[in-house]
Amino acid sequence: MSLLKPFSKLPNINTASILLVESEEHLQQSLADVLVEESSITVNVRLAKSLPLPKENDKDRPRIDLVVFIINLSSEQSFISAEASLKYLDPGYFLGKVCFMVTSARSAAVPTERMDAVRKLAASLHSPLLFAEHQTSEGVAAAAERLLGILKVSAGVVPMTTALYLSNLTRCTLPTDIEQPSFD
Amino acid sequence: MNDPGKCLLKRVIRRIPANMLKTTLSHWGRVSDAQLQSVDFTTSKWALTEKLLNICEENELTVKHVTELEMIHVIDYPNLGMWYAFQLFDPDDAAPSVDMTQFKEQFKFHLSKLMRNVSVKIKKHTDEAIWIRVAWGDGFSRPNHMKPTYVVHHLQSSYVFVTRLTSKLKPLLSQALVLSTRYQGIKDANLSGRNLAALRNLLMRQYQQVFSTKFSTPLAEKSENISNPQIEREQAESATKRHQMACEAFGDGVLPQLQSAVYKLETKFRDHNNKTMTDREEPFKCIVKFTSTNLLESLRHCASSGIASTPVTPLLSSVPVKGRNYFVITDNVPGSSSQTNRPQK
Amino acid sequence: MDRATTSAASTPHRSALVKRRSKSKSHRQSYRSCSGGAASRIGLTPALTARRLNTSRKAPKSLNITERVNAEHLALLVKTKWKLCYATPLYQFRHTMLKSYARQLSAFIVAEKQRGLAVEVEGAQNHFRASFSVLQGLAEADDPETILIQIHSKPLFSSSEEPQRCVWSGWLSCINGNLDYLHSLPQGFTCLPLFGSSGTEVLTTLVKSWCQKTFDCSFGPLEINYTSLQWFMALLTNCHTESNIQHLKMIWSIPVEPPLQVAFTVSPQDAWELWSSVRTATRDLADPGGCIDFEEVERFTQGLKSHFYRHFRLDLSAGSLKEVSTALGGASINGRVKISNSRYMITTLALLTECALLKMPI
Amino acid sequence: MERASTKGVLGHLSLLETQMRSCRGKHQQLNRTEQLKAKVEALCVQKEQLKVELHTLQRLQKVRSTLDGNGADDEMDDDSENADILQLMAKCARLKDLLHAHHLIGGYDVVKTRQDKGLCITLTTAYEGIYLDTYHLEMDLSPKLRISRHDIPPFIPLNSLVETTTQTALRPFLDFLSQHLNAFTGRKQQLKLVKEQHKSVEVMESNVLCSVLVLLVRVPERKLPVLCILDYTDHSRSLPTGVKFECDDEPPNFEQWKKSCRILLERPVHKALITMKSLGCIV
Repeated sequence: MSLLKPFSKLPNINTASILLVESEEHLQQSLADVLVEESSITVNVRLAKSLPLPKENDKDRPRIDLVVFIINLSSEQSFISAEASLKYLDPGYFLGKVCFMVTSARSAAVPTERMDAVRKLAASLHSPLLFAEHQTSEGVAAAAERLLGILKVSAGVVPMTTALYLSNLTRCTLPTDIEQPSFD
Repeated sequence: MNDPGKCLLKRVIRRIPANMLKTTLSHWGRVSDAQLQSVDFTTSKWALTEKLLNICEENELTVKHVTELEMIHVIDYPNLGMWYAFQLFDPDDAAPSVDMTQFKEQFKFHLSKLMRNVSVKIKKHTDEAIWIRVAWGDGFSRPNHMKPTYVVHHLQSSYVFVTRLTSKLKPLLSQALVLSTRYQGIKDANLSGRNLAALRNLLMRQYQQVFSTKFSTPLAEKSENISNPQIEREQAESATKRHQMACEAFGDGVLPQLQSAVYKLETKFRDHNNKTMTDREEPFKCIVKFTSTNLLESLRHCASSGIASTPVTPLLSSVPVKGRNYFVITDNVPGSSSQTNRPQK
Repeated sequence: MDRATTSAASTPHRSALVKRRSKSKSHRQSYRSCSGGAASRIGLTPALTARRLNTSRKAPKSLNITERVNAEHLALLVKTKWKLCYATPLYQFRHTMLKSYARQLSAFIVAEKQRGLAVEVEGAQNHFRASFSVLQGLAEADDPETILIQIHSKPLFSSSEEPQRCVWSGWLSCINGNLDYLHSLPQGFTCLPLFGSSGTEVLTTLVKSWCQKTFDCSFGPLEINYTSLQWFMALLTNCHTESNIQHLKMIWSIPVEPPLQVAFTVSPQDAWELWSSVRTATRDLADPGGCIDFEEVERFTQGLKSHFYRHFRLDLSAGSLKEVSTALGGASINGRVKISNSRYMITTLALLTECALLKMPI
Repeated sequence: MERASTKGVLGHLSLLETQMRSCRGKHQQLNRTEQLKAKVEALCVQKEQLKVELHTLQRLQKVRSTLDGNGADDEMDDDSENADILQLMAKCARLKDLLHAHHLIGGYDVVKTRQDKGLCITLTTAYEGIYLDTYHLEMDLSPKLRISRHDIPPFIPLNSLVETTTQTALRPFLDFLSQHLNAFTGRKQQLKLVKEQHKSVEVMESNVLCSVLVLLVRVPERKLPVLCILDYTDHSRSLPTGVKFECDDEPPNFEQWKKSCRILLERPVHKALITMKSLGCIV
């Protein structure tokens, strides 16, 4: 089983590469277009529908500094396919090099149980959970800005901080009473 | 002009869009150019109708002439309801040589034999399509021109398209069609939709199908072109394979506009984690109806985006392949292909 | 607003209940302080944020409420398709002052009309009369009685003796709402969270703005999300043994270009047999009144989806469920509901009340 | 980028962010030399591959020459184990050339599809040296030879063609089908040319299969209108099988009509009309 390893390759200077995993393959494209405009470091963006990644382009794939799972809450399959992709990641990634991005969280049609499931998953993996608004360009720009912040840290270009340290601050936590039986 | 003629004319004028009214009337040829000039087409439809009514009175036009006008309009704007496709089968040897005049006489002769007062108007359109307008009158009353049936047929092609036909009158029309085209029988082609051209293109295969040919032209690549070297799609190859299979199943480019497909499923329930239902004898009866503004393009996008798995299941791909959008699926035929399959594959 | 202080002031005769709750509250406080989680810093009041739809509920008993509810009201409830909204608790609402509310609302509508607000309903209507009445027989134990609001009017040029037609009707109700929440409300507040309306949008907004002014409450659209729709499907299918549901119809929408809609209609007997096959063995099927829990509901939907997938190789969970309907009633995601059989009125309204209560601001 | 609609702290925050982003957007020049080095490397690899291919082709040519001229193949026995591979490759190359030849003479191409479980046949039709429509036929090989998909119009009786030719013999069926399609395209093209070149001749009637053609021609004397009816009952040929003339009053001279009939039977209709005009049979 081809595990994606965080430290299997040498990083090249002043570049950071990010892997966006989204089964709808919709938001990841617009995010990528914004991310590559970043000028302070060269950002390589790899887009994938799900993991595992095909072996043939293993050799020319740069070292991935951050893996982002984009989950669209309005479709059940989006969460299931993201969860299924997790087992193809080397445990080393879960030290601050994985983050979850959720879209259409505000749409009322989304059942709260699905939101809880994503929150529990992110909390159990100690990784941050970001919310994005994917329909407007401002929403995409803001989401890209947040990802860029985490990417720079996990690529090690930000002095005095590491991915693990940042993830401790930003990791998703569960409200304590979520476990309690609801209502009567 | 009698009353039916008047109200038919009112309805036709109301239906023809204002900007098309002048050309349609000149195309009709029953109104002289001078009279056409005298009509001010910018006024309200109500005033226009009154003016045209007077002109028709002047030219002593009868309801028959007005039906010609309606026919010209319907040929330009055919999508005024649901069109149903029928298929003639087992042609006898004289069928290939039936020509327009023969067909016209035979059809009128047979139909009037089957039902006394019925008014039939047959017109050949430039694209070799024969348009038939039938106004039915039951036993005693005169033909009702307000509820005509329209029939479109290409000679020597075995397909007939019908709209606004009541089930009571269907056997009469079928009989007349069979006798006048010298085929043995006619049956429902299980294809219906609101867009006549789409049904015809689908059955006459006049849309861009995709085959893997020796010099395969590159398929219209999906919208995003990754110009930026820094963005790399990991599973690009499997995405193009999915897109290729989707186009092979449903066709490329703009597809005929079907609105819906209906599947009547009467197959056994099979689910590995539900033993009780799987052992059940009787079939699990349900009806699935897909609807969209352009069904074939929606299904193609399902396949290319991976929502529907590829290769596409024969149930979905047989809509374009067999030119049908109504299926009854049962278990007795292996691979649950449709039970009422037609002799012509 | 720390909840602990106000609840003590609730009416004395429920003291037994109060004692039980205070013990569990202290336990929760201790647990929260030791975890020191980020939650406490952000000031979430834990008790209410965790409210989720019940994960198990009683199966709908076919209650013959025809003699409890007056026939004319019941007929109205059954034949109309209602648009749902949630309403926050009403302040100083008195069931005794319905007459004056009716007068105030009529005056309000006529005043709005004078101010040129387009109020015409199928042609100019000049004379509006609102009426408030209590819809007896629906409320359960502690629920406040349901209120029915109707607006009658006469077309402008109609003769005087022509009867006034009902152009708009709506109701505010609470059917076995959550006792904790009802009791936690401070004095003077009545909780009627579920608001159903049918009639022109203009009149609906008028009634809402009048309520907001008079009872200092606020309204909002009540969507029925995927979980509630699944509950609807299971509850309605479960009633098949008593009254025939004739069909179980689901409408899914698939996010493709152009958007695709799938209408999946299952024959009643097959739907019921699938439903009873997923009920866990422990339930004896003979007693349909037993408790249903959400795993069974999910297995039921999963069974339907896998049957669909086996034929079309298309996973419905990539799309979203938009509408569920049977002969006994149906619900759609944008908050439209039709209850076409009075026997299951109570259960349906109870489920909807629960959805509405979830929307209550803390 | 001023937006009045966002009020409050969050709106202001994102406003500041967008301003900050737009001011630092200068584009950084990618390192030029790295690009060139990568290109050089790729070219070397390609050169290597081409050399190997050339070598195998030469060996193949040698084997083909021995295979065709079945000359002495003793010098091949030194590396016998890739001798049979080369034999196979030679056979395969020959088959490919045959298929290519078929393509050139307007026959058809055959391509394997769906991991060799299917065949896709492309039938190109041409008339008077111009390539016109191409039709495709996808057939399943597994269980038995069956047409799974095609884009041949329904008035070409595909099923009766399949039944008449035996199931296994694919080539005669394809030849027969290709003949039918070419005839149909030929008739359609002739009709198009008649409409373009002969304004004086009016096409009264034809049908989708172009198996019936009714023309209105004028006889020079007194511009008498004459109906000329051409029947193409044999759908595998693009020449009519029967020609009839209908005229209101009796035809002026019978001899000329017989000559016109013969011309119409032997020559494509648009050319026949030209000769009839030059002979003065029609205007």
